Order: sequence, then structure tokens, then C-alpha cells
Amino acid sequence: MIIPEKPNVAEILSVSQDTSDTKTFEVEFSDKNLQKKFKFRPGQFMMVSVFGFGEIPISISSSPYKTNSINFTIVNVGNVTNALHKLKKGNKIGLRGPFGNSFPLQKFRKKNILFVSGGCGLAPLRSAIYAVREKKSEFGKVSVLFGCKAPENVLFDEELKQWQKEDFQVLSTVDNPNKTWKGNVGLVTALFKHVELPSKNTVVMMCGPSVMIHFSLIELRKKGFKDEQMFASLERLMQCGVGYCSHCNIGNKYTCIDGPVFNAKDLNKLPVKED
Amino acid sequence: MNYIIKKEDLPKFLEFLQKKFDQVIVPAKNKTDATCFQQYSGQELFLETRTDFSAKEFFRPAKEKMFSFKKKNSSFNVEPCFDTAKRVIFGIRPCETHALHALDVLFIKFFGEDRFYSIRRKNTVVIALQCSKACENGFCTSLGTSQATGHDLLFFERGSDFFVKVETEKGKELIDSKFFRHTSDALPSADISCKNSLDTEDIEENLYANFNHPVWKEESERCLSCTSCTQSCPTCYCYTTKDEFVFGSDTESERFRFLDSCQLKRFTEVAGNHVFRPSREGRLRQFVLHKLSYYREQYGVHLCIGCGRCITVCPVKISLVEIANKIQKHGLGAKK
Amino acid sequence: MRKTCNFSIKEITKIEGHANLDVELKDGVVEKCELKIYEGQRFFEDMLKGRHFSQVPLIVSRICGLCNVSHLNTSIEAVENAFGIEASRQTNILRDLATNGEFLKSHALHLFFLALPDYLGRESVLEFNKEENKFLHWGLSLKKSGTDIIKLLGGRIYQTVSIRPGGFTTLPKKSQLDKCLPLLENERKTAINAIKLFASFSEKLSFERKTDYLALVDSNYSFVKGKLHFASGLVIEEEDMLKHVEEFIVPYSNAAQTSFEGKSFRVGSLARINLNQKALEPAAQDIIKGLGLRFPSDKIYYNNIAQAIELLHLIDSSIRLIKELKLEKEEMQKIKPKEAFGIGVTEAPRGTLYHQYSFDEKGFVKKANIVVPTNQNNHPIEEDLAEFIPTLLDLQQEKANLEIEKIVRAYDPCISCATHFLKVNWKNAKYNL
Amino acid sequence: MSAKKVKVGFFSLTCCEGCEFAVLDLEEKLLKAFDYLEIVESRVLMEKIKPEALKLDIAFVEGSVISKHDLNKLNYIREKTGFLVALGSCAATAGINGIRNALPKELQERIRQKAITPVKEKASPLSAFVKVDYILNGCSVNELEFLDFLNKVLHGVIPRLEEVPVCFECKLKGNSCLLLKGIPCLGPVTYAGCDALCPSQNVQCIGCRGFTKDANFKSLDNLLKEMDSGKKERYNFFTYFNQLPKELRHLRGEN
Ligand SMILES: Cc1cc2nc3c(=O)[nH]c(=O)nc-3n(C[C@H](O)[C@H](O)[C@H](O)COP(=O)(O)OP(=O)(O)OC[C@H]3O[C@@H](n4cnc5c(N)ncnc54)[C@H](O)[C@@H]3O)c2cc1C
Ligand code: SF4
Ligand code: SF4
Ligand code: SF4
Repeated sequence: MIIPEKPNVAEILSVSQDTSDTKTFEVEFSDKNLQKKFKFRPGQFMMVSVFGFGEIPISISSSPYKTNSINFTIVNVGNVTNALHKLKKGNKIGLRGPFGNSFPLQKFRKKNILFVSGGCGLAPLRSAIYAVREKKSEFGKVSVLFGCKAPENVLFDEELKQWQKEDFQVLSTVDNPNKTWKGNVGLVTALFKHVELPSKNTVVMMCGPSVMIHFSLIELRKKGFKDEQMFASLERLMQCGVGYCSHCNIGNKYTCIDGPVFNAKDLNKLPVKED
Repeated sequence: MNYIIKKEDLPKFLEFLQKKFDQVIVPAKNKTDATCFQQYSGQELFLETRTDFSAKEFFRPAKEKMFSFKKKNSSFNVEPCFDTAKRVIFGIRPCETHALHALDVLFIKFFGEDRFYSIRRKNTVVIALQCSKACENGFCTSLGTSQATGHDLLFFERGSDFFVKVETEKGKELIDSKFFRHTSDALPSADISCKNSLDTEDIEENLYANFNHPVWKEESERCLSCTSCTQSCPTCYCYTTKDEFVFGSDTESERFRFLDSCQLKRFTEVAGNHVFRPSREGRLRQFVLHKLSYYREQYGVHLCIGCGRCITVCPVKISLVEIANKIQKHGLGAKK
Repeated sequence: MRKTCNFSIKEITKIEGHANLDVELKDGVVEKCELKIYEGQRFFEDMLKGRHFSQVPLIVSRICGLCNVSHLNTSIEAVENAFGIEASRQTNILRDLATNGEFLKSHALHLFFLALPDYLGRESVLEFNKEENKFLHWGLSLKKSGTDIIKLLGGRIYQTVSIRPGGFTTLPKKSQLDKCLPLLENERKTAINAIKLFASFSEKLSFERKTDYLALVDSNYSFVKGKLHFASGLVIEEEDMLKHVEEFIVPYSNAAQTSFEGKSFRVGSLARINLNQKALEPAAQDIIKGLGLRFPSDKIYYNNIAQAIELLHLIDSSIRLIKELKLEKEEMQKIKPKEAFGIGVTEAPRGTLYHQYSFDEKGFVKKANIVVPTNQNNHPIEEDLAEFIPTLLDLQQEKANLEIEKIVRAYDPCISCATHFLKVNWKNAKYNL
Repeated sequence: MSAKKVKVGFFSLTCCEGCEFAVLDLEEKLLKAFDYLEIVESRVLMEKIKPEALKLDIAFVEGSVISKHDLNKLNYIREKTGFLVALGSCAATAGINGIRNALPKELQERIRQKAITPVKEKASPLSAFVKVDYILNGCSVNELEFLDFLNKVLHGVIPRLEEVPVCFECKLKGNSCLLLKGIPCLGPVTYAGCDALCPSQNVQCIGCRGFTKDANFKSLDNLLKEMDSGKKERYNFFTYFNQLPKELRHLRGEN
């Protein structure tokens, strides 16, 4: 009997501290069969339970080609995430999923790719970046843009450098620089002028705070990007992940089943910014 | 096959049902004089019109335990907690059978079963009661929900008798010869005419197209965000889950789900106190659009079944029929 | 303790509210003994001005967390009295029941949580040993037998809501009330044990002083109805209380005091049993005889025994009331306000409670006057202490302080009630209260 | 739950102390909680405070700040405490004590002159003077909410105050609405958490748990007006436990 709301027990294999408030958890289903069968597409998320504390939606940040474990990159912002951050290697959590749609990578063959991310929005994109990296020859040029508050909030620092070496264009920016910061300063949108990709034959994948997405879309349109070329992953309150709880409803779409990835063309029709 | 039962035999019939089912649910008054569905215990029934509160408590309870988590040898046992009581509901109105149908679509048919709902649903025998007069604010005739659907037995009031139409095998099993006798009379008429009427033509598109119509703001200025509408509505199903530790225990916890309401700010509030739908206007619009537009587009049925409860219970008399009709008449897409 | 000294006890604990005691001792004679109640005043009588009569019971029930039902009942009596409403028989019985519940709760809490540590020589209930912990369970279960009733009748235990002028807003089912019976029956044993327990402490606090007593006396031991009796002989009608009892301000304290013919008098459980022993439930009378307890008594610790005896009486009387009750649906009486004046007098757990209001023609309060039991007891407490302290001279100061506090606590004073009624004698007629 | 006991204290400023007793009402459940709690201070329960012991994890403070004495005590508690909880409406909104703040100026002044311990101009909630970490509102507090709070805090979870009105819980309980029966009710503007105690007893909510931020006072006031509630009645009604909201200033007048 499949119970969509039922969490499966999973074990934390390792925890790494990315920044002061962000940790990456590598986990594996305790049921080995489940782990073997487990497949996901970049952009999908899972419902992560800390028993007794609650359940939250978290994007998968590892490569879809890595099948023996799953990675989550999680910022400590509230009660469940705080409880998660206290867990250590060997502790058990609950997992359901994967849920949601994904970035339609198969449609992006032969195209250049621009990743735009803000804060922990890099997490779901990381999964897509790994997927692209794995099949590098099938895609065109790749640029990764990343913005965050301050240098100490930079996520996956080593990996960003590694990707750069592997001839991805990687650009980072912070709002509040310190003395040692060598990268750019300002919002992610300020990086667009450095992007070498032509607006034609390039697709954009973005994830981050809603304001970032809002302004990125505006700026990129100015640069000649068509809505059909741009995809954004949205965030909404979620309690179930399977369309039952209705919290993530935006217009006639549900972020958990119709999203979280939306094409900018569809976004135009949705009341994303409601007040 | 049709039957007749004397009205005076109804209590005996209900007692008979009590022997067969764990719970017999009937419409009656509660402590505060509100009419609602409750377990039968010989109390006086309320059969005049539809109840103030719907029967959703028995399908989608306000608070239900979903799982219990027990820590065991550094791992966890995850035990789902199903409500397997066998119930029979007597006296739900035709419109509400449509409410169950609308919920079935989402919770049983569309993505795979929500067991917490479907087990209750399948364990419940539905005895519907045909309305003989239109209720205060109902508009079921506009939505085609005045004839029952998916029920097991249908009762019609006829003088000092009930005329009973058997719809399913499950229903047939309840026809006990002690109370029922066979009849070949024609089916009584089930026509009623509601005072309220909703213009449903292209309503999904029109309402959505009028997202920024001034009527939303105008009406919402009065709105108290008291959530009475969503709570009395037989189809409002949105929920929030919460985990709680069993008091005094480190190792045992439980997951509950609670009925929530889109009229509350917390409905869209995420960590960091960001609220995606903060304004009263937006929240009111969400209610009406979810009922009359979004759900139909997603799942093919309206989530509103025209019972008029939300209109009756609103302390400041906001009516979704009035709002929708206003838009149908004056908004974008209005037929000239 | 030195024969001549000044000392003060700061923040007397395990009483309801905040009070200090200042003492001046000269050559073994108490020159000054002032119970200083410094808890901030809340000015309830002023706050009530301009409030609608329907709000009055709800506001005054917030005077005291422990005896809110008493304040409710008294103010309701005053309001009904003013507007000519006669409560139905059933309503009266239910109010009696609620009152019983509150007395049970209040006495159980005071006896087991506040007074008992004194007798067992412990600092607090938190320091009880395993053996003594069982007394906490006694206290809690006795309390529960009372709170169950209040919860059923009033909707909640503190600041109950459904007891209103004109009747009850909702009634419990008879079957729910019947469910209280087994617990009550069961608690009779505990109550008897409690009486024995507190009677066994008679050696520990033997102070005795002859003084006057005041209580509402009624052949049913009612806490709501009856005539006011003074032990010294005077019997008066409820509404005449303030014609005889004088309230006066003490310059050092936030609470007023009272006197009768210039002298102090005690109120509370001891006063009630002293004056009305024969109206107690039979079992309570029997146990008094059985244990050889003697009322009337002037020993202050007898107040605690009296409370324990009342526990048994309350249980028995509640059982009787519930058994006799036929609960019928009753509409609340409608009240038409008019320009009027009303008085309510009842017995609260700690003694006689007096409420008086005058209303304007729309039912808004023009003037309110409330006299609470603790105001009446503050005066005898001071006089007791003036006599008691000189007997403590061989004790160390700290030990002496403890003995003094024990006397204060034996009264079960409720300071939070007492301070809310600062009496202000205005010269300006406009605000003459 | 951590192995170390959590140190808590109960303090009362000016109030009826009903909240502390309401907590005692948890009875056996509270005794069970003592396994995890070390009660360092509770004046109702124990003897003198031991100042050196006063380093508290959680302080529950009931009552309003009315005098200098209250204020000193509050500051002292705040200094010694990690997490300060306002217990009950007196501490959270000044509650019933706040009624005095709206009395005529002249009368207030005279009261102040006559008071024996100096009284502040206003009865104030704790938050007027110190940082309050959490509010358990209500007159008196709901003991189950208190227990829930304890249960969460013992596991390191901090509950949050949600913008939910009493009506939400009232409807969950299946009550008929008093406003629809023409009885004024403050349910729509009052924080839930009491399980709609009063409406469930057919009594209107009088707002003891404080007004929500999301409250639509104007609309409710209009509704009460339509129900023939006079200006003075409405003023009375809105100021039971709360200060008159800005939106309703027009109700203030000759009282
Ligand atoms: C599709 C999706 C993918 C996400 N991926 C990530 C990720 O990879 N890494 C990451 O750090 N965060 C991610 N988030 C955000 C993450 O879900 C929230 O930070 C988290 O729910 C906060 O929970 P909390 O209990 O710590 O906070 P609290 O403020 O205590 O939240 C209480 C409850 O509100 C809900 N809630 C609060 N904030 C959010 C939110 N932003 N989204 C959804 N529900 C919320 C949860 O149900 C939570 O249990 C994602 C959100 C969505 C919708
Ligand atoms: S929206 Fe209103 S009319 Fe429609 S089903 Fe719900 S309560 Fe009934
Ligand atoms: S009775 Fe009061 S609390 Fe209940 S729904 Fe009506 S207005 Fe809200
Ligand atoms: S209903 Fe209102 S007045 Fe009653 S307890 Fe709840 S918040 Fe307080």
C-alpha cells in the first residue's frame, strides 16, 4: 500500500558545514531497495521530516547520476531546519519524494545555458549543473551566476572554483563585501553585463528569492531573452508535496505538482506577485 | 427498487443501523444551537434544511493523527494511524454528496489515494435526503448539484412517510423488512428552485481574467478574515501538518494534520515572516477563485456545490454569488 | 530576638499577593506592628465606573485568581438585586455547586500547598520527601474534585464565563455532572484524612487570642444566603453590613482594614464554623465530635482545621446537590436596566465578601464599593501579632520570623483581593466614591 | 530533551495571580513536568528567593507593571533570564489593569496622589519596558497552551504566535456565531488559542487574548453599530482587556 504522506526512514551519511548557517547533508534510505530504485530529475524536491519537529520541502542538490546517496543543502531558518542542523552522521530522518517537475534538460540539448542563483537557490541548480557537467558535450556554453549577502555566505566555494577550471563561466557577487572579496559587488542582475552568452540559443535556469527572479526576468528580457527560454524554480509554503494541502497554490497552478519549475511564459499568466 | 418507511419508524431504523455500524451520524443541534452532524444517541434530528456545518468532519476532520513515530534502536518506526470506523451518514443533502464527489476527485482519483481520506470514505454508507424546499442562500440549481450523486440510499419526504430509492448494493443491505415496505409508486419530484442564482457560463475564465477587478477590494474591506466561510464549506480541505512530541517523551512523537484556512495570513507565511498573499483582498479572492475557477480547471469539477453556507455564516454578509455575478455582468469577458 | 529592635519581614511568601511586615519592639512590647501591603493597587472600583452592568461580573472576577466565582456570585447577586431579578431555584442550586467547587479548590490549595509546609517544617512543597509527597496528591485530587465541577458549570476553572446575571449561558448535561460523583465519593476519605492530619498539628501553633467573628449564617450552611452574625451577638441583614462594619484606611498599607464597634474581628472558615457549626453536613459534625475538636475556638491554627472540615462538608453537600438536581433547560432571564442600587453579600473561601453598586438608567455603573475578606482579616492579624511577637523573644530572629509568617499564613490572606480597593476619601465632591 | 533540567521561575507583578494557579491546574501533568524542570522561584510555592540560584532558562512573568517596585523586579528578572515569557493578559497587554489608563485624567491623577506605594501613570505590559521573548496570553492563561509551550521548549522548539482569530477555533468547534444572533463578539479580532472558550459557552469573546495584528476593527465596529450598540457600549466593549485600537479613536469621548 502506497501512502503518499508516509515518510521513509533515511540515514545521514555525512554532514558538511558550508557556511555559518548552511549545512549539506548526504543521506541514504535505510531500505536499500528504495535507494536502489530511487531516481530523480534536477529541480525536484523531497519532503524531509525530522521526527517530532516537522516536515519541510527541500530541493535535491546532488547529481542525478549519483545514485547511492542524496544530498540536501539546508539553511537554518526555523524550527525544523534548526532541529536538522543538530543532527549528526548516523541519525535518522524521514524522506518522501521526489516531488514536483524539473528543469526540462532534455529540451536544452545543443543550447547554451545560463544559471542564475541567489542564496541557497544554488542548491537545486547545483543538481542541474552536475547533470549538464556529466553530459558536457551535449550542451553549449555554460555560465553560472551566483549572488548572496556577504562573502561568508558563499555556497560551494570549492566547487564554484572547480567549475570555473572546467571552463564554465562562473561569476559571483555579494551585497556586502569585505576586504578580501575579489568578486563583484551588487545584485545578481548586475552580473548580466559580464555574461558572454548570446540571447539566442541560450536557456536560463534560475532559483532564488522571489525579488531576484522578478528583476532577473525583467533585465534578461531587456537583453533580448524570450520568455520561452527562461525557467525559474519558485518557493511557496508546502505541507504535503502532492497537491493535497493547497498551500502552494498560485493562480490555477500548484507549486508542488505543476512546479516548482515554471517557464517564464507561464509565470506571466500567474499571480506570482500578489499583495 | 423503491421503498417506503414511516417517519415515525426512523428512530427505530437508526437504532437498527447502530447495531450494524460503529457510528450512525445524523443532523442535529449542538450545545450552541448550531446544526451539525453528530453521532446518533436518540437526540431529536434536524431535518428541515441543510445543516449549518457540513459533514466533512467525518471525512476530513479538523484534527487528525496521521502517523506515530517511535524511536527504536536509533531508527524510527513510522506507523500510519487510520480511522477505520464503519459509519453510516443519514440525512446529508444532495449538494453535499457532490461535495464528497469533488473531494474524491482530488483525494482518490487524481494522484493516488490519500488513505486517510479514502479509508473513511469507503467505510461510510451515505443516506442522502432530498430537499423538498430551497434553502436560505443555496444556489445548487445553478451548479447542477440539486440531484444527489454517489450515495447509497436516497430519502424523499412524502407526507408522513419517507420514500426511499435504493442506489447501491450497500444501500440495499440496509433495507430491513421490519421498517420498509416495497412500493411501485412513481419517484417523487426532486425539483426545487433556489432564490439565488449564479451565472456559471465561462465562469472559470471570466473570474480569472478579472483578477484585478475592483469588486475584490470593495468586498474585502468588510471582510473580518474570520474564516467562517472556509470552515463551514463542505469542500474546504486545505490542511497544515504539525509534529508533536508525546508529553514527557524523547522518543515518541506524532504527526497531526489540521484544517487550515486560506483566509489566514499564516496560510502563505514562510520562514523569515514572508507572506506570499498578505492582503485581505487577495485572501478573499483566493477563496472564491479556488471554489469557482482553479479547481475546475485542474480537476474538471467545481469545488463549490452551491450550498450557500459560506454566505449564511458570514457575519458581514459577503456573498461569493454576488461577487461572481457582478464580475460576470460587468467584468472582462462579460457578455454584452 | 532582642527585646528592643526594629525588624521587617520582606515579601511574605506562600500567600496570595505581596506583603511586608514592619515591627517595632521596645522592652519586649510591640510598639508598632504594620502589615504593609505594597502590591500595586488596581483601583477596581474606579475602573468599574462607566462600565455596563453586563461587564461588571466579568471585570470583578479578575480581582482574584483564586476566588473568582465568589466575586462573580457576589456581583451577580448585587446586579440582580438592583434590577429586581429573582434567580430561579435551579440557577441558585447551580451557583451553590459552583461555589462549593471553588471552596474545594481554594481550601485544598491553601492547606496542602501553602500551609502544610509550615507544619511539616519544610520550606516548600518542592522539598517534600517521598513520604510527604503523597500529601500533594491528596491536595491535587481534592482540588480536582472541585475544579471538575467548576469547569462543567463555568466553562473553565479560572475566570469562569457562563455564570451570568439572569442565569447560566449554557448548562452541562446531567450525565456529565453525575460523572463527578464517583470522584467526590472517593475524596471523602481524603478529606477525612486531611482533617485528621491538620488536627494532629495542634501542638505546632498554639497561639490563641479572644476576639470577635463575623460570618453569614444560614440553616443550610449556605455561602450565599443568610444573615450576618457577629460572635459578640449582633445579627443583621446582609445589606446592612456597612452600617455596622467600618472600613478605614491605614496610612502605611495599600489595603484598607475594618472594625466593628471599634474592634477587630476575624472572618473565614473558623468564623463560619464557630458561628454555624450545627448547620454543617452530618459527617462533618460527627468528625468534629469524634476527634474531640472544640468549636468555637480562638486558636488561629483552628482556621486550618476548620478549612479541612469544610472540605468534607463541601464534598457531602455537593454530592447531595448533584443527586437532588433535575437539570432542565432554562432560558436566561432578560434584564432591563434602570436607575438602581444593589448589594450582594456572600461568603468567599476567606470570609465575608461585600459588593455594592449603583447604576444609571442605562445600566452603567455610577459607583462601586467592594469590601473583601482580607481587608477584614488584616486588622486581627496585626493585633494577633502584637500579642504573639513578645512570646518569641528567646528565638533567633530568623526562627521568629518564620513563626510570625505562620500566623499570617494560617489566615490564608489573599492580598491580591485586598489591594484592589484603595479607599480614597476625596474632598472634591465630583469624584466622591 | 537535554539531560540537564531546565531552570524556570514564576514571578508575579500586579495581578490576580490566577495565571500561576491556572498552571497549577495541570495537576499530575505538572508533577510530571517537574522531571524536566527545576523550579527555582515561585512565590506561591516556596520560601525566599535564593539570589545566587537566580540564573534562569525561562521566566514566566504574570501581572502588569504598575509601580516602581514592579519595574525594578521586572528588570532584575530580565537580567537573570534567558527566555522571558509574558504570562497572561496583564503581562501581555496590561489586560484588565489597563482599564485604568482610560479613566479621566483628573481622576487618574488623584488616584496616583493617594496611592501608598508610588504608582506609575499607566498600567503597562511587560513589553513596554523589557524584551519579551514569547507571549502566553489570556485571562487566565490556557493551561493546555502552557503545557504545549513547555513541551515544545523542552525539545528546543520555539512556538510562534500566529495570526489566527478566535473565530477560527470557534468554527472548528461547530459553534453557531454570536454575531449572527446579534450579540457583539470580539472573536474576529482576538488571538485564538483558548479553544474558543467563551463562544462555546454561548458567551461573547471579550478579547482577553489580545487583538490580532490582522484585525479589521473598522468593519467589526460598523457591524456592532448596525446591531444597535451605542458608542459608549462599543467603547466599553473594545476596551475590556485591550487599549483602544487606533482605528477606533472616534469611540473615545465623554465617558
Ligand atoms: C520546493 C522547495 C524547495 C526548497 N529547497 C530548499 C533547499 O534546498 N534548501 C533550503 O535551505 N531550503 C529550501 N526550501 C525552503 C525550506 O523549505 C524552508 O526554509 C523550510 O521549510 C523552513 O522550515 P523551518 O521549520 O525551519 O522554518 P519555520 O519558520 O519554523 O517553518 C514552520 C513551517 O512552515 C513551513 N515553511 C516555512 N518556510 C517555508 C518555505 N520557505 N517553503 C516551504 N515551507 C515553509 C514548513 O512547513 C515549516 O515546517 C525549499 C522550499 C521549497 C518550497
Ligand atoms: S463555497 Fe460556499 S456555497 Fe460553495 S460549497 Fe463552499 S460553503 Fe457552499
Ligand atoms: S461567535 Fe464570535 S468567535 Fe465565534 S465565529 Fe462568531 S464572531 Fe467569531
Ligand atoms: S473566547 Fe475570547 S475572551 Fe474567551 S477565553 Fe478566548 S480570547 Fe478570552
